[in-house]
Amino acid sequence: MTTSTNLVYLIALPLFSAALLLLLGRIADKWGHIFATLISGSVFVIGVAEFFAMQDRDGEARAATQKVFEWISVGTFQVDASLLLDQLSICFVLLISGVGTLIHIYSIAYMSHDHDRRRFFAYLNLFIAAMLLLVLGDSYLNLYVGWEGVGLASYLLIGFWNQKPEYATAAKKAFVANRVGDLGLSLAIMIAFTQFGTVTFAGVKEGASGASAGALTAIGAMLLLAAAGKSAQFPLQSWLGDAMAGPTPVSALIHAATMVTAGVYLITRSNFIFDASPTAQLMVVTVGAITLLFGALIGTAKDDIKKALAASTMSQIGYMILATGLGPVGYAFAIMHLLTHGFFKAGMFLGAGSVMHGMSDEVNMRRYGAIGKVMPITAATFGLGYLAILGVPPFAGFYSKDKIIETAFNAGGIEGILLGGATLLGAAITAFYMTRVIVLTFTGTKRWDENAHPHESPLLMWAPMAILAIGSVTSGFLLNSGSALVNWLQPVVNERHEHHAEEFLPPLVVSTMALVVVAIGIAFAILKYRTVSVIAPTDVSIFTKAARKDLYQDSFNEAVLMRPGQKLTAGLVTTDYKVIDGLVRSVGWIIQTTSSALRSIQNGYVRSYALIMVLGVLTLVTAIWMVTL
Amino acid sequence: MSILTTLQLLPLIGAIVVAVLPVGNAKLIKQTALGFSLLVTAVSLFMAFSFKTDETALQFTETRSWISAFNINYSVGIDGMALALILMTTILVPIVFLAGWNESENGRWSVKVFYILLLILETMMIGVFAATDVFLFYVIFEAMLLPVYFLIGGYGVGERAAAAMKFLLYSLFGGLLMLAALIGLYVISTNQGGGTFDIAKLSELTIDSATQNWLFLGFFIAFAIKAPLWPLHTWLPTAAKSATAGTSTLLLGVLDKVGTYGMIRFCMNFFPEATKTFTPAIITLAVISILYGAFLAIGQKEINSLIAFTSISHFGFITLGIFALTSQGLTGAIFYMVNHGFSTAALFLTAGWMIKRRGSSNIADFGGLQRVTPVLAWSFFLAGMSALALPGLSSFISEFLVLVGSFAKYPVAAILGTTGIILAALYVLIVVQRSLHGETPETNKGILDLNLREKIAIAPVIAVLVVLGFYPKPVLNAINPTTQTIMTHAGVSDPIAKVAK
Amino acid sequence: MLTAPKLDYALLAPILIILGTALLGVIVEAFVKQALRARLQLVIALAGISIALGQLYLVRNQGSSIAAVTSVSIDGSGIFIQGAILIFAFLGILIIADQDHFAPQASTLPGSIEEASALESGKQQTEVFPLTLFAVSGAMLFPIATDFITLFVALEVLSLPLYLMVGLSRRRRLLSQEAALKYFLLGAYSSAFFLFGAALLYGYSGSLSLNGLTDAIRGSGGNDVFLLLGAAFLSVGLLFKIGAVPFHSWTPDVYQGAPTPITGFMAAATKAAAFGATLRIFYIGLDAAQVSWKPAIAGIAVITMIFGSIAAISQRDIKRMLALSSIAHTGFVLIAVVSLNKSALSATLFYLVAYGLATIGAFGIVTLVRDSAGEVTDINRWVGLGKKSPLVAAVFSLFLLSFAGIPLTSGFVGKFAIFSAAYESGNIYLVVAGVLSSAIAVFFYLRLILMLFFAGETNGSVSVVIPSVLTRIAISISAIATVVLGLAPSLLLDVAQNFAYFLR
Amino acid sequence: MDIANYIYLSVLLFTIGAIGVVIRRNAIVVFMCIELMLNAANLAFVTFSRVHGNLSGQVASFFTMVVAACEVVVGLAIIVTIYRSRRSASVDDASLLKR
Repeated sequence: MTTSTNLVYLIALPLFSAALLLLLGRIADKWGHIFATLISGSVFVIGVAEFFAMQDRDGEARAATQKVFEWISVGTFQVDASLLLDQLSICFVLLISGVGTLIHIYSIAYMSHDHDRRRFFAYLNLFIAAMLLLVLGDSYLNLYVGWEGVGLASYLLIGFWNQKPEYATAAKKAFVANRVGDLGLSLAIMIAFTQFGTVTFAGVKEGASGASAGALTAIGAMLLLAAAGKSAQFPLQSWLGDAMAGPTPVSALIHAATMVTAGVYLITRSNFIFDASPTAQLMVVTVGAITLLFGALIGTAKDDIKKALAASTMSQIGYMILATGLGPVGYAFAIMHLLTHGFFKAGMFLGAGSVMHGMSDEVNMRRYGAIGKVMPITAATFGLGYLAILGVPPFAGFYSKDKIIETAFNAGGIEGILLGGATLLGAAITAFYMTRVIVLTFTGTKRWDENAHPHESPLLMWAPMAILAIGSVTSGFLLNSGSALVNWLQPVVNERHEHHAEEFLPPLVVSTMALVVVAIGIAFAILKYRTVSVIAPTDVSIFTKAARKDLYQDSFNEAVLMRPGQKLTAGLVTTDYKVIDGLVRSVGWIIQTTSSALRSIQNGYVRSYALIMVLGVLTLVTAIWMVTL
Repeated sequence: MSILTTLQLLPLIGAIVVAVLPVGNAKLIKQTALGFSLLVTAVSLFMAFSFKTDETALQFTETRSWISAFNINYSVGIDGMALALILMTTILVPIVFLAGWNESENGRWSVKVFYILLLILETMMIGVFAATDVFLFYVIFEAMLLPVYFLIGGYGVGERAAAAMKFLLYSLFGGLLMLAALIGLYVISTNQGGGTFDIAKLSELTIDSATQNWLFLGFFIAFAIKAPLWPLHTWLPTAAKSATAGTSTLLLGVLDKVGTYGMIRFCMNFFPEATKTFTPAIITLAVISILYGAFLAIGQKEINSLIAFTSISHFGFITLGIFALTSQGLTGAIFYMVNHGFSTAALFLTAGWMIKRRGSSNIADFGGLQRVTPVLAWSFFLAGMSALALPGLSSFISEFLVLVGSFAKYPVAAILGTTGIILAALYVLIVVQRSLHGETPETNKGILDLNLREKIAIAPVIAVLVVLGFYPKPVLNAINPTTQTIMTHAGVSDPIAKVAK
Repeated sequence: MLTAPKLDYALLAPILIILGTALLGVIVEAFVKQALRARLQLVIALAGISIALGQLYLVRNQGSSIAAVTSVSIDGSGIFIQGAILIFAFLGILIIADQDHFAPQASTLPGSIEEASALESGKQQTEVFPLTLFAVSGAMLFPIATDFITLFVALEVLSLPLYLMVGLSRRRRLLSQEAALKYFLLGAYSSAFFLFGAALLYGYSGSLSLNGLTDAIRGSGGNDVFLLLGAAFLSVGLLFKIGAVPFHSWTPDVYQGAPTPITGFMAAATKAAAFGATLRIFYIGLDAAQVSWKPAIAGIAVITMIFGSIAAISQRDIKRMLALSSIAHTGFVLIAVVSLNKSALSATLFYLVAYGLATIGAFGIVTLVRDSAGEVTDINRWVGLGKKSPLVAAVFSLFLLSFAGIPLTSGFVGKFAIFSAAYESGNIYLVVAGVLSSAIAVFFYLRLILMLFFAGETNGSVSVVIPSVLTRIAISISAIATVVLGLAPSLLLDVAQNFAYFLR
Repeated sequence: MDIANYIYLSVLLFTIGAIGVVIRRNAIVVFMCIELMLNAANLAFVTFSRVHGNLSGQVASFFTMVVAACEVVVGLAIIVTIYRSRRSASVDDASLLKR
């Protein structure tokens, strides 16, 4: 371990810039976006510098820590505000600050007409600070702060145009769904503390080997719940589609490249828990497999370009989660896919944003068509991303996705076949829906209004797209050459280089199978979307209907959680008034009534007063008599 | 004379000074009151800086005989817990003055009476935490109800008289039970070598378990009414609905803390055995409070009662932390008290401004405020975030400590309590969405944003929440010795991690 | 050869002074001319009380059980209660001095021409002053009397003037006379019980003195039928005077019907005197037989507290409400009677003073709230008084808070002292009952405060008269005492502790 | 004659008086019943005096007589006043003060 003094700036700079921009208010309108972009850029520069510094160090010394201050110290519960930059976190730091900076630049142009651009940039920097804290924290609790921090930033950005009620609702939904995940993270931390007496990654790792299987599974399950919330995995995935209410750069940065992949980070970071608990791993792969198909299926029916991409994101993260559940071999591939995905998905989102920018914020792909001709650069960068996500060699996805498919098959037995099958099927559907997006948007006949005047976006927008496109093309190859990433991450994810039982299928076969199913998917899509109607057809198959409705997840939530919840709330409100307060009031009523009754005894007649006295005397005598005898 | 006595006398002198000022000169009265309250803040800060956090003994003690017949003394002294709560009080009071600069003007009585009542209340609020004589504590505990009663009844809105009455009846009922228990305790001390009301001496009595149980209940019910624990909570929403924002702030922020403070200071200290006996039941009630308060908060249509119900939920957390009896739980609970004070202050004050501007407290009447009043909206939003314990704000630390501390001993309770964070997100975000987001209706377009005075009032509250969120150490350091003393006295220690390092 | 019994005149002087002053008052009433009479009566009465008080102060530490052979025992409690009664009398007289409350000529027919002319000509009879003093002398004798004859005589000397005073009201005379009749009949009825009880006890012990009674009980074991019946009947007379349930029925009617200044004086002084006697009889006369009577009296204490508190809630007349409140307070003090220890005794002494002062003050304030037809006692018409006359309402609220036992008032300290004495004696259930009934009682006191201050419309026809200087002094003294005894109860509590003893 | 009989008589008289107060309406009669009760007590005093062989009881009965006489004075005054005002001596008519 190396001690560093610079790490804190990674977080402090964006955080303070965000605070500054928010506090200064309108005064900073003129220069806020530039300032924020510069800050983001400088964070990237620090990140790169740290990366190179890290490379210069060897083995154990590569990881750097910095204790900023003593945060919480109560009894044995000791948590420092400490940062840890190791091989895993540096990947994220670079991704976040790199893609983040590109998106800052893009947003300068994209948001140029927005009255509140400064606020937007403040939120972006707030997000970057929180996200960096998430990946840099050296303990679960520090991670948790970042975890909720990105949730907040995401909430603010989804609801950036919260004057539209449905946008505000989407933001709220995202926050609440995330909170369900946070519940998992909280509980995981509590269990960890009770088990190990510490919540630092190092401490938990040290203790994990001695803990009971039950405890580890519980922690693992709770961490998975957390990951599911943040990474839009089944069953908490429903918020992501609605989250597209945010400005498109946000969708690119937060809801595609970085924040939603935090779950993958969390599981990878907690590899020592999952590696020790096969049950937890099984849960992880199950969730991953379900989500990757779930997302893919939803993607096939979405007409809103951003929602289609969001579904794709969900699905791709499903791949990553699945990979993390496959044990030590999977982590590196999950991270690799995460990084490549960061490039191509961000690129595609920015492309989508560019199209919307040109099309006066139209998002319905059925109203696009033949945009490739008027927006060549956008089409090209988007196309490169498309090839990457499909896994066409030598584009990035080919390296990262095929590895996951391969590893899934290699899990062995029925499990291997099921998981492998799922990933292959996912790849096919991915090919279908991505082709659909391309066909609907860039090729075919133009279906846009006369009023729309699509045009290529300005340099500030296309340059970041181009850079990301380059990443989409090259990143896979670079990360994979000589198992660069696998080796780099080895100290963190602890792969012991054991030889896996046996390869279920040789890599070549897997790649071929993958390409074949992808080709089928493409072909199917092209055939199906030779002609496109502007109005979405209603006489569609039951599957399409289901996919359009997000496979009824929202309806399910509404029926099972929301409605009963509302009933419960209403019921409790009534109970509170009628029963609890009612009891108190009835005590009052009883006393009042008794009082009135007593009052009527006082009838004003001397004789009855005397009678009461006589009765009193008799009672008194009897009482004394009885006590004495 | 101890600095604590000075601290209590200052607001009282302030009240007297205000009393002799001319009734007509509202501005002078307000300025004088504010001046005195700021002076109190300064003195209390001075006291805080001279407080030694490494000592477990009470500090700044002073004892004078008061009612010799019963060996009752005016005796004061503070430990870390009391210091934290006193500081919270002295900081909140000037903020309340500043925030509610005009709320005294539509009352039944003059501005002058309002400030006299508030200053007297401040004296009592300091005294109640400083008292180390149970009788003195009790007297203030009961007497401080009256200023609040008159503040609600005289300056509140809506069904203020009924609300004031309900508040007072509930509290007095609890107080009387406590009186019975208090007398019991005194008589027991008389039988064991000299009647006393000194907290330290009383905590060393040996009491048989049956008696302990009864006395414990006497104290506990009083405190459970004060820091409303389900099902003794129904007075709070009514009171909050009718009181002015400032009164609500002090009522929920400070006065109700006396309940949870009392649970720690008296229930646990005097009756360790009974504490253990009742812990399961109390933990259950605490969890019910957490969830029940949250659900009811979600179901409220009126902003002040919503805040009240969130507080019920939060008091559930505090109680859970206290009775978990682990150092995290206890420290968390004490820290929670402080945070809740500021957090509720932020909520009530911002909500109060919203209500004042809109002329209605129905959530449905708001909407779109983010666009017209960004600063107000932000303040309200941050207050809400604090209520849902967002990490980075101080309430997160305390809530988490409470949960982590109770999880070790009462996992089920802690898990149920943790689900409260989802409900918290709902109740905060729903009100935030309804009041701040969406299109701005015509009725709300003319609403003005915060003026400088209001900004100055809210800024320190938010600053405290943020600063303590990042750097809670000074407060935690002050509280930790208290926690340790209590745990040692109760004879419990933290559960040991299953997998030793 | 008969020798005259030796009397310790110094110790008896306070009573004798009051009696003498009363007689002087009668003479003044007969011979001094109309114009001077009222003022002279007032001066004489106040002077007499002051001198008596001074004399009492001088002899305060010289207890003696043979001051008048064995008839009286002038001891700590006796002196303390005598002092309290004198103070109540002083304050009472100050309020009584406002002759507007009294019928100019009580013998005239209500609504008759004679009455009208007496009113017009200002022919105000002032017999109320000597009557008060006679009552005071009886009240002073009652708590120190140690034989049944003296007790009975004192009881009657205390009661007879009061019966008359109750009927003296200037307004609503029918009610006033009715109150007098009820008070008289029921009072005489209870006296008969008292006397018969005394006869039975005499039959049991062969002695009229309390000491003789104790000796007899100690000797025999104390389950003789005469003893038990006698104790029960004797208690009836006492319980009637203090207004304990079920011998309370007269209280609301009489409190309501009597002229308000008399109500205040009566509530404070009678209660103090009767409790003084009750304590003495139970503490030194019947204590040996406590097993027999304690549960019954404790039961009465509980019923009395709860009855008073509950019944007061639905009252619409302020004087009736205060009457029922006084019944509840009787219950509290009865707790001390059954506690039978020194702390209970000193607690009672304190309580009686605190309660008495607040009561005189409270009724004093009732005298101020009037409309054209005189005092307004309908609670609903007190609504909004706080707006109209904040000071009066505030002081009244202070008394109410003291009755309710809110801390920082004298009432709280009294209640605390009594409860702790009860707890000490092991009667924890009485403490619980006391606490619960306090909780109920708090409700109507607070509701009244609420009506004074918070209720909506003010009542136009009701006004607060500007109190005369004397009334103002009386109310002020009561209010100040209520606060001071709440803040620094040691001032009186220590005294009460020193005086809390009985001489046999 | 057995001395107990005097006691029985006294108790009987007292009971008659006590019941009379409850059942009779005329204030004068009610008052007379009370006097009867007092005299029952007197009888008891005198009897017991005899039993115990001391004079205290007899002295007590003298005192009682005197006091009873005073009571009559006061009582009649009140009753007469009431009668003059109401033209009725029925105690049931005087029932304005209630509840």
